[in-house]
Amino acid sequence: MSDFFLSPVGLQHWLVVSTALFSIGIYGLLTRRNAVGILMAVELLLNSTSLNFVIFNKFATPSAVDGQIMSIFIIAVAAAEVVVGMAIFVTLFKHRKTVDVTSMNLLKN
Amino acid sequence: MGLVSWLIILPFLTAMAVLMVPAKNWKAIRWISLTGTGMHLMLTAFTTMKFWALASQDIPAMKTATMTKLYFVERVTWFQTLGIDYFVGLDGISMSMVILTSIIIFAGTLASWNVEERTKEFFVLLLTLVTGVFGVFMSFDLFLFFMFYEVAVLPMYLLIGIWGTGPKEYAAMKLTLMLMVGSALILVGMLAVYHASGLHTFDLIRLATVNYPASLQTWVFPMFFLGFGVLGALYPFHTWSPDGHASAPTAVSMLHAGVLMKLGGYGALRIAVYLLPEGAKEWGLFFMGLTTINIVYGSFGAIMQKDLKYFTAYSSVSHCGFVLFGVAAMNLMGFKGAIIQMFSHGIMTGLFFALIGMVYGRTHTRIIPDMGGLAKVMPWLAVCFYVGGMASLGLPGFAGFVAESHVFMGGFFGNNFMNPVAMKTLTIIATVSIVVTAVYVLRGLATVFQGPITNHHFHELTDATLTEKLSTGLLVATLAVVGFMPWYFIDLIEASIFPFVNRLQASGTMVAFH
Amino acid sequence: MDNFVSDILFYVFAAFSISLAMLVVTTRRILRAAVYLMCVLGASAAFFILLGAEFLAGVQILVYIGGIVVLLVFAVMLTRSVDLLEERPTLVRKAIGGLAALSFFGTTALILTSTTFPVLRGGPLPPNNTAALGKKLLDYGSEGFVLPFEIISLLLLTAVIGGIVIARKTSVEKGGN
Amino acid sequence: MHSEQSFILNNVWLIPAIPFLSFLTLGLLIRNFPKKLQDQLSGIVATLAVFSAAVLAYWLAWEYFHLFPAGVAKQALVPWSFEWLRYQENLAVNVGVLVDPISVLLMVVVTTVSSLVHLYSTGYMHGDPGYARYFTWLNLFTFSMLGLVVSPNILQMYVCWELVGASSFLLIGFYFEKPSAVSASKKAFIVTRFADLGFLLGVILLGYYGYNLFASVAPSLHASGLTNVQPFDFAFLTNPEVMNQFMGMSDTFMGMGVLTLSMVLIFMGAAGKSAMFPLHIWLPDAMEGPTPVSALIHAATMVVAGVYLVARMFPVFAASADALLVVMYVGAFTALFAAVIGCTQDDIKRVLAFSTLSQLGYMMFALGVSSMDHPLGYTASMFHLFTHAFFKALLFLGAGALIHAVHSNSIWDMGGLAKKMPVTHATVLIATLAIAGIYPLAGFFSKDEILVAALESGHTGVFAIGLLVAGITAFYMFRIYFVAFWGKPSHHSEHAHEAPISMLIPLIVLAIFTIGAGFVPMADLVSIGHSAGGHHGINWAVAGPSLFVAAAGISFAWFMYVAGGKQRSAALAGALGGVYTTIKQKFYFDEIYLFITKKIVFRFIATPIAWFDRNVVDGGVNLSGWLTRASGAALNSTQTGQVQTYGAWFVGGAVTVTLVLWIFFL
Repeated sequence: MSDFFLSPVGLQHWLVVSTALFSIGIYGLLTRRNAVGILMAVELLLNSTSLNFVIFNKFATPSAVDGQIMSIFIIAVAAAEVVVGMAIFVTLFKHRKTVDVTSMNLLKN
Repeated sequence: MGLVSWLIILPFLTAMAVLMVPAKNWKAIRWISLTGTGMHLMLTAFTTMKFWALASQDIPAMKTATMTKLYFVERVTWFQTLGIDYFVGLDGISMSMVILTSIIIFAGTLASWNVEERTKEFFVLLLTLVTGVFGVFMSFDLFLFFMFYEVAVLPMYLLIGIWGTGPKEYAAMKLTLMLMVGSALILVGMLAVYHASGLHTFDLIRLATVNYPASLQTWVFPMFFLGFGVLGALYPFHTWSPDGHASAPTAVSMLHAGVLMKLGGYGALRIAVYLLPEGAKEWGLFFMGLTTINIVYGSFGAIMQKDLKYFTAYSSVSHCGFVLFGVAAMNLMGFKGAIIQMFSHGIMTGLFFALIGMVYGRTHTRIIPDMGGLAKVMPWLAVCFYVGGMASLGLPGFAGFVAESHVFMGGFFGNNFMNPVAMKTLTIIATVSIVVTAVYVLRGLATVFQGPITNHHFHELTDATLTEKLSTGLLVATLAVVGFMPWYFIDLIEASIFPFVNRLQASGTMVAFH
Repeated sequence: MDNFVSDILFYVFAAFSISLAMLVVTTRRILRAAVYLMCVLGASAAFFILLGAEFLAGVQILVYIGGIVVLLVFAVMLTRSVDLLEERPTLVRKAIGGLAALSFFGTTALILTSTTFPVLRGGPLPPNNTAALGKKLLDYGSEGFVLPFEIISLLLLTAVIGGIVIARKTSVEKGGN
Repeated sequence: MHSEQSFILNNVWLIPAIPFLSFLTLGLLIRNFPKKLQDQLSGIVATLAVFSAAVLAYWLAWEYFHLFPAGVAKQALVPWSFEWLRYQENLAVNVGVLVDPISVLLMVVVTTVSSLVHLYSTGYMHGDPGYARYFTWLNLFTFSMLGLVVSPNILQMYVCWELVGASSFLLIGFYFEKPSAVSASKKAFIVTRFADLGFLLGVILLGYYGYNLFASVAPSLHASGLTNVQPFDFAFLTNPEVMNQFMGMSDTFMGMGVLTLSMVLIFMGAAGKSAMFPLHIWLPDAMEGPTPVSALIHAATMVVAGVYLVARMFPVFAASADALLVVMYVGAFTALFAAVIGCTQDDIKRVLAFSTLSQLGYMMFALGVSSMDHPLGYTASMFHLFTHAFFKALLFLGAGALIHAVHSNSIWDMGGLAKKMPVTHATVLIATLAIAGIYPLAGFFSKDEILVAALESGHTGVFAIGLLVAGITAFYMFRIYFVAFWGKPSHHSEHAHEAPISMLIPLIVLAIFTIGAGFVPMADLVSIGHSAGGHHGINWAVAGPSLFVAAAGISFAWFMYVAGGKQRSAALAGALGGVYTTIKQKFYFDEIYLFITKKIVFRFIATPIAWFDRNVVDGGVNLSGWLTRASGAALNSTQTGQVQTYGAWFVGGAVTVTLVLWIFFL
């Protein structure tokens, strides 16, 4: 483990950071009760993913830009997702006066 | 289209004709059904005569045959890539079962003369079911067989669930699920045989030309036998039968106990024993033991029953035990006895359920201790009941005796690959049932029909109507004819049984349980 | 030396970003979470710069921080979650979430650190990569991404329209009532 | 020896067929007529049918015994047979007609008694609502019994055996509204059915070994002219060569050779039908049936089927000495046992039933003491069967006339009937003297012959029992005679009057038979084994004591019931105390059987099985259903409907899969 911190920053360091962000996102996704909070956690996940793309772009194929393009797409999809998500939440709120996801269990039974 | 196809399709055409009639014309519907089944009965009689002339002549030639000889074969390729054919025909076993079914459905139609709730749907389903049964008995392509088998099993769920009495949904569900488990086993066995043969065909006759490896037979045979055994009320998979029979409407009970349960014994013989003689040899004694339990256990179970239908259902468990016992005895007399028992039990139990329906329609109770002295007011029904009872306790002069004596002889005579001492012991245990049967039949019937009339309402009850007399009379006459003139029946089936025995003898010399 | 500086920066931003991300998912005030999220995304932009993807950093700031987070803030306000203290997640929830996150992190990190990636070690991105990016994005050759680009733009459009429709539909019904 | 010329010898099948046709006519045709026509026709048709069968039977007897007069070895003919049931090759049942001395004898007995009973019944059953039904069943019985008698093979015998059992069941339960009749009919059927289980196993056993021997024996059988013979045929089973091979078999079961075993099993069937101890319990209860039925079925014909079966299989029984010993002991014990009970019963029909048991025991032990070398007992047994049929039928019909007159079965309700019913009195007296063994009535000769056979065989104990039973028989028969005819009239018997003519004619005819039957030269007609011929005169060394004990029995009965009135017998009963009660309660056998069936079979076998099936086996089925539902329900709780829970599962699953893949595949 100490090797890891002593060695110069490389691919694996980057990936560990991105994984850490992703894990935090997962935590938020699973524990948040406010739907908007969950959406934020999803943003963390997406962000970490897009970071990954760029990392691999730099370390694997520095001469190409494909990873960055993927990141752009992710950002765009994230934008779309937030728009739709927000719309749903607003509607939901109108109906049920709450965005607490624990009270949303229509899937059950 | 040949004779056999007509035999299969006629009930279906009748069902279609019934569909055409508006539901409110329920009188027309039952007349159409009666005409259809009556025509079927006549067609069956005609076929039987033609068949008898051919088959009884073949008896000497078939004595050494190892392959079943089919008559009136029709064959059309259906799915070439999978090797599925529309392959139907008749041999003696099929023929006897077709006669049985034809008689039962005719009598059953007469017995359901008073179904007034959704008459149309009832008859459509009933006739569809019978189509499936005929299909099973006459198809010699495994796939076709299985397809018809499912056609026969599934309408039962609706028939019991809609027109039944008591905890009908529970009974229907239980029956269907247990039979489905059975058919799942059969399907697995079928596919195993299909792949092991490497012939890319479901043709039963061609599949039988392959010598399957003993290791395969060892596990496929019990699958087939158990799968069919569930339908044939093999202990301990019989418990759907009391509940199912008790809840089903009259005609359905008749068909179910009379015919559908026979599919079990039929399949066990036709498919399990025929295709897998090695497995049969290995497992014969095991299943003989199970069926001995069936026979004795069912008859003891019947003694204490209070409900007439449960009473009959337990006696069915005992009698169907004889069928599978005969099959498991693995010799000529056993097989013959099994088939005669299928026929005789089919008629007998059909008679019982018809009569129970008629008695219930009058007294509105099926509880044995609640009845008494009914012979006074309904002599015809009482006589028929006693005939059925006497037939079921194996009184000579009725088909039951012919069957049971064959089965006992078969079990006692044994064969050259199963432990003779064990077979004899099991047979002796099984014979005890003839006494127990006498006990429960006489106890039950005496309570219902004899003694003083216990309920003053019963004084106003009437005897059988004309349709009821026709229905029960036909069944009684069949029992007596087969019982008094068994040689006709034996000539009909014997030629087709030799191959089963010869195949067992011809297959390897593996000896199990010695 | 350059490497050293960038390494220091990496660790600084990593620490900043991870701690803020933790705040994002744990704070009980949703509006604060949005602000923390903004910071995390900003740190990511810094990461992009460190990695040499300057254009992407720009996009990150403009679209993510400027657009998405603002949208989120709207969402917070529209659902009146501003002054709402979110209920604490139950201990079970926390345990499950923590376990899932930790196990994920542990597994992934374990795999990542014990795998030897057959890649170069930190070669710099070409300086003109923004131009290359633009070209590639709009190139309709076999290497180009014009079709996904178009699809994404359609998706965005759909999302915008859809967002409006979903959010509006019920209010119309409500108004109808 | 050409039977071709004789019509009747070639068409013996007519004898059973006529009652059968009449049964069908009655059952299928006449039963559908209006009630009045039904009643008019059924009695006439049934009676005529049986009478014509009787005429044919006499014709047959005449022809047959002329074909094989005294001194000529009597052949067993099978003039007519066909394959009825083919089990497998060399194992078929050829239904046919066997004509040999004992079958001819039995045909004569059955048709005679049956036709007289039919005639009697037209009077006795007059006005009964089940009149037509009664004659239908009676014809069915006659057919079955004749079929049994003429069976050339053991399986046909079994078939007819069951059929007579069924018709007996139907006739005992004729008054089906009477609970006692219903339970008696059930009891009769079930007890005999239990015995028939032994019979069936014996048949299967014989069939099995017969079949196995068949291949080796068949050539020599064919050579000796026995073609078309099957393992079930008596001709096969009693063939000396077959028996030799059979005896040589080393197979044993529970220490018994297969031959002995199968014979004991067959005897079990015979004992059930002939109501031998301990299967006797059904016969006294069977008296619930109409009295003519008791006379025909439960005295003269059906109950002797067991004796007939043993006689029919006699060579095989003789080959197994042990089986014959069983026959002898069971017979002797039953004779004594039933006679003792007979002394205490009050119901006239029950006394007669116990006397039937006792006399059947006589016939059985007569067979038991004989062998192929000393076949006197065989002849004697058949002789006694012959004479007993007449005097016992007469006694029952006489009893029927009495019951008809006083409407009660109890002998104490009769009394003083000698004057009111002179014809009945005279005929019953003849029969009572006959059964007591008084010279020159029929019973004397046959009983004497049995006692001679017992003495000559060396079984002195059995002889002593026979002698004792003769005395007891005389006592209890005269007990009922004295009480019924000379006792103090009761209010029941005050208005008694003589029976109608249709009932009296059979009584008179049977009385004539009872007087004359003893003079039939039975030894010339029926014999078996090696010392054929040799007409036995009366052996006064035996007849003397037997006449003496009979006279003693009669005197004692007179002493107790005429001279002493009711008080003396009551005093004796009181003095005997518990012994008397035990005997009166028939040694509590009914109670023992009830205990076994009700308590043990029903409560400890049937009820647990029913419970087990509903709860354990079906419980297993329901359990599997419940498990499916329960596991569904358990999984259902994981389906919270919340995406986050699913997400947690998803992450967990993904991690697990990754780890597994990484650990095992990388």
